[in-house]
Amino acid sequence: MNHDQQSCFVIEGRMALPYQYFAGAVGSRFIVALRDDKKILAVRGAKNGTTFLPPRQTCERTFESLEDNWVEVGPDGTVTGFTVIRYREPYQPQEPPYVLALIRLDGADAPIVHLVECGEVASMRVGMRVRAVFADDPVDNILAIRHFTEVK
Amino acid sequence: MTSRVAICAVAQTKYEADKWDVRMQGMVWEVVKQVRAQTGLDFGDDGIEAAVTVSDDVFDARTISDSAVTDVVGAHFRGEEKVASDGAQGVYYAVATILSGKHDVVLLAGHCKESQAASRNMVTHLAFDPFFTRPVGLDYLAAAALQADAYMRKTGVTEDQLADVVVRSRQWAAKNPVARDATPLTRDDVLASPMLADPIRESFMYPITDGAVAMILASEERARDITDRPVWVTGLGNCYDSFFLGERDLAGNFALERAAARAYCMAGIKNPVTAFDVVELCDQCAHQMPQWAEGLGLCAAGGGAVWLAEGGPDCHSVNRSGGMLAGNPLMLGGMARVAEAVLQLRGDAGARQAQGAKRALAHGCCGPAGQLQVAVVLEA
Amino acid sequence: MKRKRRNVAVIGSGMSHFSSHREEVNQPEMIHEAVVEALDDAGMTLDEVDCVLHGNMELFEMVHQPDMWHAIASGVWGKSGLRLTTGGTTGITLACAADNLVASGLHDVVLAIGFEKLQEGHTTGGITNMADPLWGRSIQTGALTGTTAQAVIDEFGEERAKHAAMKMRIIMDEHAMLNEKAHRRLGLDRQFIKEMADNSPPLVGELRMLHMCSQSDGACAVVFASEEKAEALGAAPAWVVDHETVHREETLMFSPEKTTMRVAAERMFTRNGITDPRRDIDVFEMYDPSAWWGLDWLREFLLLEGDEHLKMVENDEIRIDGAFPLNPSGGVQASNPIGATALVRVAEAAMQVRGVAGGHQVPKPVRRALASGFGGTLWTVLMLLSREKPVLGGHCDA
Amino acid sequence: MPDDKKAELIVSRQVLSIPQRFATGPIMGRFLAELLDNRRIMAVRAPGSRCLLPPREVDAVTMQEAVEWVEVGPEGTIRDFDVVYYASPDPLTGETRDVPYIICWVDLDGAGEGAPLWHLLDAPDPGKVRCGMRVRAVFNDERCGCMEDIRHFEIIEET
Repeated sequence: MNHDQQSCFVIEGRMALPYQYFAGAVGSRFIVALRDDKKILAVRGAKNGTTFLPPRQTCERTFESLEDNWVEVGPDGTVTGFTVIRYREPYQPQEPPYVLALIRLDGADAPIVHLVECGEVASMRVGMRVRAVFADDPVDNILAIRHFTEVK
Repeated sequence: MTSRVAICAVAQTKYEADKWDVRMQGMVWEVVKQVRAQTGLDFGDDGIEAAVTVSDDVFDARTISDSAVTDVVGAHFRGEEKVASDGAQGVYYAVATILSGKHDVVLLAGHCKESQAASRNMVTHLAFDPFFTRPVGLDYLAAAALQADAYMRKTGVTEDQLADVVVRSRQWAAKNPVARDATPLTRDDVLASPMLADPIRESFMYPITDGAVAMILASEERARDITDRPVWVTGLGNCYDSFFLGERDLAGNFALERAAARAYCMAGIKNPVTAFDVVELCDQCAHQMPQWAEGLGLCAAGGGAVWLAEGGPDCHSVNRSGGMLAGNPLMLGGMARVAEAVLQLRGDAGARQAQGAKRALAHGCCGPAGQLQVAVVLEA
Repeated sequence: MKRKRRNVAVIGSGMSHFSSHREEVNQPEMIHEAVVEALDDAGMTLDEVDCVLHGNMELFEMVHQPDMWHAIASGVWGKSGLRLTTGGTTGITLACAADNLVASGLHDVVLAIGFEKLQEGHTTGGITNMADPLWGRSIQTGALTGTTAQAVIDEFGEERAKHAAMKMRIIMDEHAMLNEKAHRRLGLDRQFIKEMADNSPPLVGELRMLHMCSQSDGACAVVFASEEKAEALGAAPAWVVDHETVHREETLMFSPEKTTMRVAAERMFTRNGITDPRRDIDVFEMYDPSAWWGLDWLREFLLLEGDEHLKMVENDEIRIDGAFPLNPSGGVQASNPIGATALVRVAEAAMQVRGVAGGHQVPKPVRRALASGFGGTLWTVLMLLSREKPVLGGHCDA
Repeated sequence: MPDDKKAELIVSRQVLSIPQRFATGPIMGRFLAELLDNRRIMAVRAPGSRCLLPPREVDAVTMQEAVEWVEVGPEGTIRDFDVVYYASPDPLTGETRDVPYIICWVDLDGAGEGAPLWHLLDAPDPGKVRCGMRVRAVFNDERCGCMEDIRHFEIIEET
């Protein structure tokens, strides 16, 4: 812009507001089972037998209701893809570097994104068999699984 | 389309890392002034009848962020509707308002100031749901990394090839006066840049950018009065994929193939490989250059590595602007692509001009790893 | 409209359950309720939808580009879509966009979805965030203001003004009692008008808690279809005749000669040959964020002068069985999921035209219905719907 | 699964916060600098048009750039006011203000009627505030180049 920069300055501020998110009945049932019983629950559609994880009320493609047909999946699964997070942000679940992977739990149709603790990140590979490690303290979200670790 | 819509004027600010000396309103006014000057149009029933704006409340840290720019887009006691998505979606909607018969002349103006937030990742992190995907720290960068990992494993695209995509982007950006980053880089420079999220290095990712874009769109009847070089929007398509990354074919192009098919059907394009003189695609990340090229049908599905090896980007005149890798703000990636395509088709692209360009393809995308895809066909 | 290319009809609508507490559903699940009901109402399946529009205010729930997450239940997967937001007017902007998209020929069936889950954020804080961070944000108090109340009091005297505003509030509540979807159904008793006007806790000036709209969680979905598609489905639709958007500058401070409400109404009525809106329009769903604004804007929208609008309230003309039914749904004072609210106005107006409003169906025949949206810095959007199919090209300016 | 567990509905409460750098641009920048350095309230206007206050780049009515600076106030007349009884958090700080407080729109002397300034009013008895009252801007001694450098407006006592 063609103007006098001497009049310009920058004011440090923030956007900050309180929020409260609700997981809903279906999400809550999943989280409570994870937190209290260390069980990973998914929902299975009747139309084509797809097992959805995270669980949800409905299939986005067929709109069939899914919420009543609960099945247990995992705790073991297979890594189908991964990245090593090396940049830092305040919302990250742990100090970088850490592995964020797509993990298909046994019994589920599609992978979820979660953390893998594997010692050296260089040892990560697709196809690795991993197992859920549950958090010691109660956590009310997907981090009730603290991370996955390699099954030797 | 039974009738056509023309883009009659485009203007872009210089894209910069930190426009610390201008409010978002100032950025928008700069480009609005330019498109008014290009067309001589004033606001009102005989001129610019209404505005479509593009912005995002979280990036602007402001509810109803279009209320901040109502003044500068001339919408005081007129219509202004905000598309809160990639700017190519703004083009989509502006075209619809004209094709419907509602308006003849519409101002489209988008802005995004990525430098305002402490980090772009803090903004895109908030696109994830609070219970399943936010807690593990996902943001658009992490999503792009998972996509890049999947895409490179599937197609065999190498890190060297991606480095060459970045080198090429800088070469073209040097010929684009509005490009944010035209510093020349060698392959070694690129490969020396720090790894952000494997396999994405810092230089593989589009830089933090501030800027604004404006266009004037008009009905076929009005366009002829406004400019002797109208650029016609002859095809449009968009499509959404699934939200959860694990439920998508991250290495594939489900949404883009459908978006492109819709646009090509409308424009009567049978073979996209030979259809375009210029292609501008939204490579927010280097691996997306070959991936989106597959999705747009410039090469076979899964053929991205071969396409790169055979000089596909030059053969198809892809991203002579430098592309998204040279720096556009997230919300305006597709809109800047459309703007560049217009400049090419008008013969106004200067040192990066593709001689005699008659038909162009512009691409936009939005959401984690391109969940929403947009294709726009433009013709001189 | 100048020369609308294709006729567009509202053929179905749906609303989620509206409440201040929707802990049992997450955001996409709540949206899904509205979408399923709208498709059922239209008698179609998801496969027949070409394009899905989405709108709300991001800072109310602090979800960036929420159309992405909501794709798991909005029906947009594999389809075209667009996200539009314009503050409180968002819902009716979506309706205008759906009309434009179908009329343009780009799509035959467009599903518009407005939503808000206000319980998940801080509504007044979220609205306050619309003020410029450098000058207004530390001063604004959301959408709460008592200046309109004071202006009405100054013009008509305290007793008459306060009585009319509370009467307006009570009529809205009487209507809400007829609408099982309405969020707040209070059962207010007319014989205590004065007590309520005096005793409801004050928010700002003479704007009291009872005058103000609710804070609701909810979603609304409306199906817009081309003439061909609408007629193939058989049922009588509500045709979109016209729409008008009037925004204004960033600040609220400058008072131009006319309000956006009056300007929008003048343009809409002139284009469509409406010379006496009270006669030519059979029902009006107004975005009335408070009883004071609803009262004041009645005069603006109907292009009235003097105290005509007060008389309409005092004489019960605006009741569902009156000469000019206003908000038979109970309006925004009853239910206000902000991003959905203005789309609810369109849905309700269309239901009246289609004759499917059930317990709150206006008893007289409804040929034409008007819906309004309010948002931003006193912005207005109007949409006119009719039972009779518009003649294309028949609504030219000139 | 036991029924009592089905009943628990999970909620996640959090404050979401993103640090921001708000650019003033040259116009708002000068306005704020004048408050800071000179305790002066400056408005802008396009040639021949109304004042804009706070100053902005463009006059929305004429679509002309506002390039002329005009000193206004510090005294003025109350155009309108609101007595606020509802406490809400300031989204810039997260802090909630004590109620009641008064916000006012002041037609500053020299600004005409198109540009009332929006600010806080300090009045001992909110019940006695009336439109048309004369008020004066009170500046803080410690200023930072922000709108709050004007602490509030106060009513000028009639003598």
